[in-house]
Amino acid sequence: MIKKIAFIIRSLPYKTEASRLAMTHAIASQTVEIYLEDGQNVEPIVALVGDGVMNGLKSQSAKCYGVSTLEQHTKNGLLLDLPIMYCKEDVERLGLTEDSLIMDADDLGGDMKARIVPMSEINAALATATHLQIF
Amino acid sequence: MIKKIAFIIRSLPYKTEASRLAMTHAIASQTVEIYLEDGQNVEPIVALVGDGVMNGLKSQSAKCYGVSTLEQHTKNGLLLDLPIMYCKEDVERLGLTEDSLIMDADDLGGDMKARIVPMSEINAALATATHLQIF
Amino acid sequence: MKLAVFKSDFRTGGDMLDRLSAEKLGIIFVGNGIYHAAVKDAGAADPVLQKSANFYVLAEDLEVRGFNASQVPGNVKVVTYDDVVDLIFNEYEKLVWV
Amino acid sequence: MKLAVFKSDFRTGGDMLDRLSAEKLGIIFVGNGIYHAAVKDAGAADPVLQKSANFYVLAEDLEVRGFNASQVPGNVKVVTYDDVVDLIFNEYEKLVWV
Amino acid sequence: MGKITIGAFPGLVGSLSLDFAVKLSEAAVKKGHSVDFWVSSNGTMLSKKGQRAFKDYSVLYKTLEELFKTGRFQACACEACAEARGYHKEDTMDGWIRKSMDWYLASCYNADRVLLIGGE
Amino acid sequence: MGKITIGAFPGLVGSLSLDFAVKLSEAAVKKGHSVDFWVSSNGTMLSKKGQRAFKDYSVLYKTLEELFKTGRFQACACEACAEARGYHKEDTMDGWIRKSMDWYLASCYNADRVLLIGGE
Repeated sequence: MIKKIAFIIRSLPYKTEASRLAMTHAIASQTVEIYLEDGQNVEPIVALVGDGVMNGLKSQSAKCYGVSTLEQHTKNGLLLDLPIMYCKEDVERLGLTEDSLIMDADDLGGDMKARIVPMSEINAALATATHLQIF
Repeated sequence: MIKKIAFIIRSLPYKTEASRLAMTHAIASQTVEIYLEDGQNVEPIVALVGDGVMNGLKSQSAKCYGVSTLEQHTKNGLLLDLPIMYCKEDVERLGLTEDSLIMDADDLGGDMKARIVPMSEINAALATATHLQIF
Repeated sequence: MKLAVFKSDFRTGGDMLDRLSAEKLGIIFVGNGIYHAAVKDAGAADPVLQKSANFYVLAEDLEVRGFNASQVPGNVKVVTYDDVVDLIFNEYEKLVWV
Repeated sequence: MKLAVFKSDFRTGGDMLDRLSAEKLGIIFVGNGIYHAAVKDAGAADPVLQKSANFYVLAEDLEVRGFNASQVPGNVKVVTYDDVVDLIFNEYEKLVWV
Repeated sequence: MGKITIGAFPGLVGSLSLDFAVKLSEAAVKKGHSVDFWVSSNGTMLSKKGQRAFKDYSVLYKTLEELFKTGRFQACACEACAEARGYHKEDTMDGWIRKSMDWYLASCYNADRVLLIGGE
Repeated sequence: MGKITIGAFPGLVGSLSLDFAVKLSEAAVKKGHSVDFWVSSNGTMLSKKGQRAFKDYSVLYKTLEELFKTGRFQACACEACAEARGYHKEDTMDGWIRKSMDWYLASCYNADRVLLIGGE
């Protein structure tokens, strides 16, 4: 049986570790099988909501601070086939567009695309998850 | 020479340590002389502003959590003659009164009284301080 | 879904609460979230309390902050840690913390 | 007094900023405070930018979050850590962080 | 009786959010439920050995010691998060285990309820 | 040249607020100023010996090591705050001193500028 676990990211990046932790814990689903029985697995859902959409912004440069960026984490998530949704209402409210956000990991050879969807669609996805978590 | 250092408390108590740290660092002025030359001293000014006025509320009971309360810290501050000001506009905005706030440490034998004053008066006091800090 | 939201802060998290939808919604005020139930800012009723939800407030977190059950509006049920455990296992299926 | 306020958060701290008064006021956006300078929420100019103050934003903190100097309004000066040190010692006397 | 997985992420010593997580665990275990307790990020501070009791801090390690004895409480610290902060195996309080993040996800998989305490 | 006292109170490993405090210290020292750096509360995490570098964390201890060498940088951790968290004398990174809070006030007294990084 596969259970969906939702990672809802509402925090801005960097000031706290919240959004980074959401991404790293979601990506840990790649190796969770070692702890589970045959046929069991975890499928993460990642939703960037509210100010959290800022985590997916392109052109983040952490040269000064020497840490990995949330842009890289978003892209890694897509590379590892995590479904990533941005809340459309928030993307628009903050003046962002598809062009300004990480929408795929094409350059790394990834197939998964991120999607910008209305909050109602995110809520519908959350209803299919066994557990929710807000970061 | 005596220098005034202002401790401005804007944080609600307990969720973070911010307001507790303001009080403990202000109270540390009692022993700062060991590091200073003769005639030098620090005089703290404590101002509770915004939601920070909630730190001085009476009847805080930390039995469940087993920690000292911010009520105790406020009273200790008065016992040790720290001048404590509450912002009048915020006290009124949050529906508090002099009766609901720690205004003295009479029961412990303290002489200092807290004062509820307009923000303009707090700003005048801050102007006399050498350094400001917001918690 | 039956969703319980732990509201742990007074000044943030409202935007997230506005975005979530659930057939059965419980809002449990804990930590600094208790000010939603205990305080009227500028005399106005708290907007969170206008939501269509069941409201609870944790007694221990009221008391540590200087409030008690008598100061809480009638539509907010004062609960203990024990009660919260029962709410979690018996009344709601999914839990979030804001 | 000559006061520099380090605004380090986007959604909190505005209330404190409103309460302070100073003859010369500088507002330095650092950390998540940079969103005040980089983003228009719902198309509206940020209320903090309407204050009578000198505005600065830390370049490094813009860049880490995916923004650059060209996206910042004309009345906000983009500064480096080096510049901040000079502001602290040469332009302002008292410093606060919200 | 059910199982709850509680994740305390940016939970901090000195913040009552961490106290909430421990108190809730205590109440759940008393009622016969079992609890998996995961700390990550700065929450790993809770697993540090040798904490001292001061009046300005609640003494959570004593409650944890009692909880471990019940056999219905597991506590696990994120290994990389702990190492990054300089908490090595020998710095870890008795009773705690240290694993990578997939342990937490597996715990969530097997839990009836999950509560992530994430906000700061 | 002046002296600035920087207090990092609830500053945390994993939060760029703490990075800000260290970067600002570095820039000030490079310009010839001197810096007193005080950590209290959870900020004391910065003084923990044996931190390991991971890509998700900036490696502040290396910058601190360089700063100590300049002779214009002092770093002090609140002793009680550290002990409460289980950081004892032997857990403390080389270069750091540990004192009570009055040290910080005295440092403020003698400073031209004070910046307390307090918000979380």
